[in-house]
Amino acid sequence: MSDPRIIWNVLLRRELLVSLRRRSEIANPLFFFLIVCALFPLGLGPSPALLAGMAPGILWIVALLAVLMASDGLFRSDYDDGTLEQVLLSPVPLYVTSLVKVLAHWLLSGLPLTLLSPLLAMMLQMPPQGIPALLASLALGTLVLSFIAAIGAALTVGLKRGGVLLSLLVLPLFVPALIFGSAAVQRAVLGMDSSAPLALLGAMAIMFVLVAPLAIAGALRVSHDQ
Amino acid sequence: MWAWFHKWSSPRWFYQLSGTLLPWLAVISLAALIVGVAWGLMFVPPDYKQGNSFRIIYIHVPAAAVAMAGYLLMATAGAISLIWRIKLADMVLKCAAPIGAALTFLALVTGAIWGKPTWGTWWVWDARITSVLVLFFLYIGIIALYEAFDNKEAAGRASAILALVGAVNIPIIYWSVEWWYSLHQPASISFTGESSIHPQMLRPLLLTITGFYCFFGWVLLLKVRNEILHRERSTRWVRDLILSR
Amino acid sequence: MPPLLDIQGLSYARDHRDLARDLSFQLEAGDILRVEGPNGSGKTTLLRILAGLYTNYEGELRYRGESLRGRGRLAMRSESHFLGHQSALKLSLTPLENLNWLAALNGQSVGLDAVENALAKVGLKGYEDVPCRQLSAGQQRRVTLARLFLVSAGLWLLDEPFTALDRQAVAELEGWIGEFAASGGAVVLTTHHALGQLQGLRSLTLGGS
Amino acid sequence: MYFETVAELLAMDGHGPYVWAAYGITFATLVWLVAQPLVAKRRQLRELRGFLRRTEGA
Repeated sequence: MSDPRIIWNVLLRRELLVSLRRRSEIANPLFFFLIVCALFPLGLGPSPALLAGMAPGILWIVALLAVLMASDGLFRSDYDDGTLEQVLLSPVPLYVTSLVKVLAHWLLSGLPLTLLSPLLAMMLQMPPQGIPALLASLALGTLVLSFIAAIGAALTVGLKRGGVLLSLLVLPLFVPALIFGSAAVQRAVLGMDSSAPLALLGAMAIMFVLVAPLAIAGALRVSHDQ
Repeated sequence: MWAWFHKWSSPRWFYQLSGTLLPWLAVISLAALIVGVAWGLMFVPPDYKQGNSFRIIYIHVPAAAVAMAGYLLMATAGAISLIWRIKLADMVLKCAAPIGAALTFLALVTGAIWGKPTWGTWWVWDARITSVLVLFFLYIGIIALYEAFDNKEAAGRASAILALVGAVNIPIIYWSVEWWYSLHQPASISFTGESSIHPQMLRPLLLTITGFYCFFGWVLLLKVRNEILHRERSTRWVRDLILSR
Repeated sequence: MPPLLDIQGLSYARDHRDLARDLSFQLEAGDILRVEGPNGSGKTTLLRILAGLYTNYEGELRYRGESLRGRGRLAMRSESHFLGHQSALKLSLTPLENLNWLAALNGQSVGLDAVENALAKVGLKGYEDVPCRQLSAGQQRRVTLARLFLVSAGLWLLDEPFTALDRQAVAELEGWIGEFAASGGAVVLTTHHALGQLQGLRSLTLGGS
Repeated sequence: MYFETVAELLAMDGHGPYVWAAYGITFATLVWLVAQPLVAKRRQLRELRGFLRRTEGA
């Protein structure tokens, strides 16, 4: 076994390379985020007061759905071309490879969503003082959501029609992240201190980053063991 | 110790054991339910604040409590089937899911009906009812995942993992919903406040809760026994059992 | 010294159909075991069981004396290659990137020259940086086979390795398998292709019981 | 008995419909929960007998 750091870099580099080679896969969740956020004023009416009040909730719910959409085929392409089988056969623990896979996926989906969110906040008339909290809550929140969605993606990797099923499995588990995330932004918008919900979100992020790969590894083994 | 554990997990041994347990569970659950409901409906005076609609508590609270316990039982059975590959635990997981989902549905329906006379709306975004709603979604997720697999053994193991992930998240979900509820609604009206009901009126509740727990056990055993017969159909003891019927 | 692979009383089934009952065999360095049998007789499943992918079996399987359900599996994983039906390649990546990743998966970091040698061995010298999507099916299969020479292993588990290979590549692969067995490696493979007289070749027939 | 007459029991000072609706739905669901495995068992026994006769006969 050679130096683990090199192994980690090669594994991470491969995941980033595969995603970067398919630009559209990175851009699609961002466009989804943009378009769906634009739907709300069309549906609810453009009045700034109304939109400003709902902006934190809208931004967080749409970001959540974007993460869900981006996570659907997370393991499927590796499952179809046989590379996932090699990962299962590898002496490198499946916990580590799963962790690398989801982190790389978050870097190219959750993080860009977070960086795009201030633009949409303005579009939804959200007061600017809420933007720092929005960035912080989405950065931590998308991390939590990506790891939860990855568990669902691993459970449904072997199934042909995973999409709708994936949302059924993971949306209930998104509830705490949504509650703390949008609350943090709402408080910041009202000028109140939002460190409590952000701290809770941070704690959840640490927990899921450490624990979710165990469930992902178990789920990937199940889908291959038939 | 291992022999005992192994014996306990053999479907045949469990089939015989459950055979003796079934009548007791059935009798206790029916008795407890009938007496508890009659007592709660007819003999207990109405609540001074909510009037007679509070009587729904005698079925709403047990349904929610047993539904939650059912999920934790499912997660435990899932863990056992994943770690020790015991078929019986996999069957318990598969059979408990629909019962739990039905009880969660009951808790939601009775909660909604209770909300109408008390707060004028069919759906109250109360902390406990919202948590039960999320629990209902968790159950639906388990059942949907189980049905999605053709290979039933993989289905059992995948559902076991989801049940464990769900069970770990339930405290977080329940606590975050409580936090969310206190954020938007100072606890003026809420189911959680029913402890304001006179203790003397809560006595029938103990009976109906016992009744619901035994009822859950009764239906679970019935379903698991069917599952055992199905999965062990090519064994000798099932053949003798069938032909001797 | 315990045998490389010691299989005792292996029985397994798929979809309630018994594929093997009480199967026992050993595998030593230098052996080439060809698994034969009609389609659906459980050849692929046997390889997946040996590789540790499929665990729904009864029987005692040992790799160098350690049980495959325990420590033996990890030891075997770092000392063996499993080639399945699929290419195990990312078509958007180049052979260099794919092989680098596969080596890292095996817990080894390999230099550029090791990759070049492996590709040269399978006759793909100079194709290091051509995205696999632009290679022909036969060439892609060669990149998959290059992995066998990139990271040294004591055991090859090959599932239908001759599929999608032209006649010249088939002859080459046959030679490589012979060379590998002669140098002390062990091979378990399934194929419909009539293998020539390879030294150390034995066959195991499944199904039809 | 808190209520004097059956009519009073049914009306429950106006909350009757809600209380009885809730209990009615609960009763129906619990009956279905018990009936379903019992019916399934009878059908399963018939299927298993057929299965056994086929495998026994073969």
